[in-house]
Amino acid sequence: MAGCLLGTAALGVSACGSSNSSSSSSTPAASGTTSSGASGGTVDVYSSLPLQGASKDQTNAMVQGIQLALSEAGNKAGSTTVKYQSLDDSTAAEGNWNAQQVGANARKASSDKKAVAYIGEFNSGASKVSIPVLNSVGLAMISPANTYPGLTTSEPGTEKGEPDIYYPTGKRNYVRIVPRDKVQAAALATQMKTDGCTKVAVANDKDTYGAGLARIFDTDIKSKGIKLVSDTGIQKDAANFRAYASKIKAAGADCFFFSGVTANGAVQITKDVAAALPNAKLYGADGICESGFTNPSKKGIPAKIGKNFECTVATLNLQSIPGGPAFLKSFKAKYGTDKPDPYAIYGYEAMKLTLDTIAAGGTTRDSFLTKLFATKDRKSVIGTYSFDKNGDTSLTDYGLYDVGPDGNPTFKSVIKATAG
Amino acid sequence: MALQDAQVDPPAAAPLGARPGDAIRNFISGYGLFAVLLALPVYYGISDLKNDGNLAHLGQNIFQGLSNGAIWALIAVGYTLVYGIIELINFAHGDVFMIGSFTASALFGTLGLTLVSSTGSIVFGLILTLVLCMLICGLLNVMIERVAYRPLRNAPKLAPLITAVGLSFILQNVGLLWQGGSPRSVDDLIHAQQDVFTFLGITVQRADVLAIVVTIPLVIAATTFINRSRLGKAMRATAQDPDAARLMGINVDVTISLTFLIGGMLAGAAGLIYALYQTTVQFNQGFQAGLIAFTAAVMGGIGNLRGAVLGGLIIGIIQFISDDRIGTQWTPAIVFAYLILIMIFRPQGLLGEETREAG
Amino acid sequence: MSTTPEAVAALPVTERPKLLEASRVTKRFGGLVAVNDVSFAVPQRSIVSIIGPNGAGKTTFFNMLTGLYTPSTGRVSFDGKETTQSRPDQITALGMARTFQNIRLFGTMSALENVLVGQHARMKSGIGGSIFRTPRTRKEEQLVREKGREMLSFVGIRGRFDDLAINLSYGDQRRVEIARALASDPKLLLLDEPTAGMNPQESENLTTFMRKLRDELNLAILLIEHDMKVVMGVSEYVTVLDHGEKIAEGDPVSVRNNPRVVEAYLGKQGLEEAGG
Amino acid sequence: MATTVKKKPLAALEDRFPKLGRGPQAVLITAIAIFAVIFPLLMDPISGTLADATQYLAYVVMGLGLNIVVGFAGLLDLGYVAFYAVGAYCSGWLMSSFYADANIHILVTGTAAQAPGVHVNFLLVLVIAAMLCAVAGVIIGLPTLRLRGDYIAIVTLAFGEIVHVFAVNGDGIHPFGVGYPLTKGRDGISPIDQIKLPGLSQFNSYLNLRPYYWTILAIAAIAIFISLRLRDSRLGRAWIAIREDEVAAASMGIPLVKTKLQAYAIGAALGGVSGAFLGPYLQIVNADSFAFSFSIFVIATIILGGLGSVWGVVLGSILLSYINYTLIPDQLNSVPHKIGLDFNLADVSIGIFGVLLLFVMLIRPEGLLPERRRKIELTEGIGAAETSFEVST
Repeated sequence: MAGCLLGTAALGVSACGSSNSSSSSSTPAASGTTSSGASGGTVDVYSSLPLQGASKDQTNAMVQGIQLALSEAGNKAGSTTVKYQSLDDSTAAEGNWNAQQVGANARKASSDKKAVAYIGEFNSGASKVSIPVLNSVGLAMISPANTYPGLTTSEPGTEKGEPDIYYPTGKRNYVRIVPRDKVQAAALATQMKTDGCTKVAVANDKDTYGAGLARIFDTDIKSKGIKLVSDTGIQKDAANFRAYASKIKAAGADCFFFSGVTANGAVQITKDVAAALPNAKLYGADGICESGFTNPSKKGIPAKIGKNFECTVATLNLQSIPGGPAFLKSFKAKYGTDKPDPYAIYGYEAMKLTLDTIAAGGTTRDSFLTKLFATKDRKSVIGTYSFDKNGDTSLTDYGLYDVGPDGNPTFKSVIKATAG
Repeated sequence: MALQDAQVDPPAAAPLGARPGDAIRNFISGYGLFAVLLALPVYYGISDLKNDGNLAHLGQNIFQGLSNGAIWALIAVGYTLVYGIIELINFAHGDVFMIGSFTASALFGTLGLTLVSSTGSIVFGLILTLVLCMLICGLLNVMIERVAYRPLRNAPKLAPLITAVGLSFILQNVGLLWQGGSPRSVDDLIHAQQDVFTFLGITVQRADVLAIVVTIPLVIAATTFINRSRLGKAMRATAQDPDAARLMGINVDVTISLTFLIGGMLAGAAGLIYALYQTTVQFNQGFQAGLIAFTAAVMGGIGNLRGAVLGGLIIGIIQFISDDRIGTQWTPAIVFAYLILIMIFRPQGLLGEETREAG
Repeated sequence: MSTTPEAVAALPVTERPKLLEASRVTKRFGGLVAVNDVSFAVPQRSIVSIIGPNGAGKTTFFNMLTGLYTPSTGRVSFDGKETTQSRPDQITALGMARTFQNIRLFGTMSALENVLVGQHARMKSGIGGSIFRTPRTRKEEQLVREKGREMLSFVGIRGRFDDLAINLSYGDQRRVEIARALASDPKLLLLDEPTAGMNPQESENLTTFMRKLRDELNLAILLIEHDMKVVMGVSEYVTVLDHGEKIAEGDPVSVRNNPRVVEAYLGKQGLEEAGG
Repeated sequence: MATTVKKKPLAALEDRFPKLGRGPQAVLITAIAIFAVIFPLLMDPISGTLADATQYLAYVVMGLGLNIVVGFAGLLDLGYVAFYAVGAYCSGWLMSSFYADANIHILVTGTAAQAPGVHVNFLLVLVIAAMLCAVAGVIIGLPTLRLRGDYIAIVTLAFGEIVHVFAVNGDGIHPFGVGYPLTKGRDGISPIDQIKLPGLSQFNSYLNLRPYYWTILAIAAIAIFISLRLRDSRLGRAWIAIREDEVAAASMGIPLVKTKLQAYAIGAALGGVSGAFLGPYLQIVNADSFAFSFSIFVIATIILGGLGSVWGVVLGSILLSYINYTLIPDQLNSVPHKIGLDFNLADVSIGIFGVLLLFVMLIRPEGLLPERRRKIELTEGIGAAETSFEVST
């Protein structure tokens, strides 16, 4: 596997693709296209991410990961040439994803007859816009970051009518390589129970991700017999949260969980809570489990507060995952650091998955989709996973991270969540 | 004091005189407004008395609000000065303040100020930083006026509004390139949230002391300068009537530059205090701060320095009470609702002169 | 009104029916009393004047009559209706029109458009009519344009209807302003120092014009004027204000000879002339 | 429907460009109108250009609406985003499965007729949005009536921000009982029903933008038509009079309150209509769209185009939308790489936007196609000087 991931151009990828894909039998239609691909066919792959504004550090890392995977493969999947284009779903003035841009990107990919895969979106809210568009043409969508459950399931924490309202054709075309919030919420709740929390305060940033995760977490934490003293949405650009901090102090909270992303006031609220409650345990999910939040030298939280902080990411210890060290090595070779943003890994894996699926015969939209949903026991840098019929990954293990001596999130242990 | 007689135009109210409702409105303007302003504190004061038996909780809110409002006050003064003299909503002002914060946090690094530095070097370093921040932001503001507003002085009134927005975007981009998109922590050099003393149940922290200790002298200095000095008098004259001022031999360009210089310097000082007080800076902090500060300036009576300070402090208090009792996500709505009430009942602002036209 | 204009005109000015009546009107600005307890009337079809030195409260009084200010105390009625609390546009709709001391034409509008604005209160077309340009609106628009041109011709502006107001000469601007006021079909025309900035010849012409207005259009005219010659020449009745109080009233001759007026008014004017 | 509207503005135009003369003028406008109508047929039905054009036209409608308030009546409104929000939420509430337990279908066909929730015909939603926004416009306008200039700006700005806060936090407000929040906050109400109009059955597909384009083109044409007609009417003259001199206007019989509120109401209604179109077009009604920066964007479009100038606003809206939504994110993005520079244009995009605003205003402060009157105000200094009423006696 390691050799595969190193991806020595031409032959490596197709070999990996066939070994990863469970279905060795390809449909006649697909093989027909493959043969045309063998004579130098081209397919297009798009990514749609907010490259401007607050989340640009993560999204640019993701694009780096995508490009790394692509260049490792020499822009080829099997004998098919893969052309990749990075689309931006944000605008300058807003600095955030924008429905018009998302719609335009989705339509652009949909109208490209050679497009087989669309990597995106970064924000769950944006995916609500692009899924139906891509669905209407049966174009596969691979999200490297969406965790909102309602995109794929109707489990608690979703809205009525979800997820069917996003799939007008009735046929699923969306997969995600990150576990949905339900898994992460359970992991966090499990960890808090282990750590002995008795009264938990939750603040969310009111984004689809943060609010959704908090909503699911709230039910989980209560089911574990831990008291939830407050769950409130915050004004993300408030100057400070001292009043909030003294409020939860008065409520007797001993654990605090910020459900949101770094850009939405995470550092400020964590510092203010830590000042009011110096002994409280602090938690975060993958939205803040990154060096920009944890590392004082990257202007994250101070080391003193970092001691009390733990966070969860679906990424496990890269060093111990097959292919992990190789990924780090080639990432360092290309970008000069072996401490990539966790999102780089998801970008990398999304493109890897795409290439492997194409190589396995997914050179048309139909065959790509079939192959994609058939992905089973795929061994990757983010662990071994399959997709269920909803397009959700089978990954459930969450990595627990704390702040290491270098200030970056450091893998601590695997949480086996008790709610599946 | 200040520029209150510098109201070139703003009798905020349209001149069309009194209507039947005016008697009621005048009454509200005189007394009801205080009721409105006091509504939140009084309501929560009573509920505190009921629940805790004392007012310590409310007192804490008000005190923290005051110290936080001091930062808004410094920015608001810059707004009010500029508005008073060229009647422009300087949308870039908040971003000048942001650059002040960024300069401060960068200077901490340059000067080697860290958590382990000795108290003496921190105090000295901070004073140096304060001076440099004020200078840099003051000059930046002067430059902004030169580039973006002066060429448009005779243009339609709304044209400089757009260049102001343009400059605000440019400065935000500078901030973005400089420190990145995510909020950045600044070393907590003064241990901002360390308690200094507790008085009647109100805890005073170092950040509060800093905000008040820096703001009060600066505002007094600025006011004194404008009221007493020759240049200050030129500013007031220019604000009242630029043409007459020019005829009287006042160099209007220099005077306007000076106004921007003072406004920028205060914003720079606010930037430093903000960085130390909140210990987090972000490239878009200036936008929100600018909005709040402009609100404060209008609330106090635009063109009126004392009003700007008062407005800033009041907004600080409203924010803290709302953050604590209602929820941070509602705070902006509460602040703006207050603003609208004040504009309805007292369009000239709290300390704005009641003009003949308005009365 | 039962009596014909001619019959009214035949009556002595003090016995004509009152068109406008202000009784015991006072206006205070904060501590300052600008107009103090002034009673005043404008009879139908007559030219009456208010005079007084600068700062006497003339324009403030004017503004109370036209609704720009509401009196602090006292009452105003116009054409039999109480207007103390009315808005300026309501009073205009009742039939009062005015000009301003410092000409306030809409500078970016043509002369004709200014006069069209003057007819606003007499027009009916609303949003719907304007958007769909219904036959009624179109007809109304045509009528007011015709009338606008008529008014401009009447005041002596010929063939320059589409010139922008600001491009007109000072005298023509005065004329357009009067045309704009006349366009609202007033019963009472209020002129605030209309001869300011005019030479004696132009003032003389205006005096004649005012009589023409009264006689041809059956208007009443209330005049605020500085130029004693104009006032004494045209007015049928004169009221003198000083420091916000009425110090004299009566026909021009008796007012001119009133010692209080001579003392307060002429004394001041002498000073003014000396000071430029 | 767009074509029926085309001809009439021409009549109103005749004296707007006197130098061009009537012939070339008419030819130019007709040519542009014809091109605008057949433009989608030259494009792939889902081409990005068509999508952009659709979006631009929606902003043209907003620009025209705001132009009535700011350009015609001179009331500086910095909270225009409120009407976008109200209009968009109308489509969110009435054209989606948002109220999942309700089962109300009014004049809808296809999938919308089966889905749970409230589903109302798009045209009805447009009318409802226009009316609701007109009311909202009056409510927001009322407190500003006694104010002027920048004070109006700050009050409208405050209202805009309050609406934004309510949109963001609306998921926590339940005006109609639990389960029926006011909004869905930053989550966004999605998806929204596709627009279905008689004769334009192609709306059934996500992948044919032409009907969307024609719909908004028709709305924009109507908005242009309304703007031109109103400008040259009794009401339009009253607005200009108020803009120039409130005291003189009132003295000429113009009721200030009513006339100003009419401007607010019409301007708001156009914003609402555009918002109600953008809901189904963008397929999401998301609270993040309703930030203050959008108000600034719209006001920038009309100042850039030329305040009060209908055609200027059309041009300004299209140009600025192009810069913000196409030029910077799409076209310019590859430029640095093409010329061998290794940096990401996205990093400096806000700055470029700012620089463009700055330069355009410095070079042409009166806007690209200034209105005749505004130009005069600029050169002769009318309006600004004579705003306060002097009490001089």
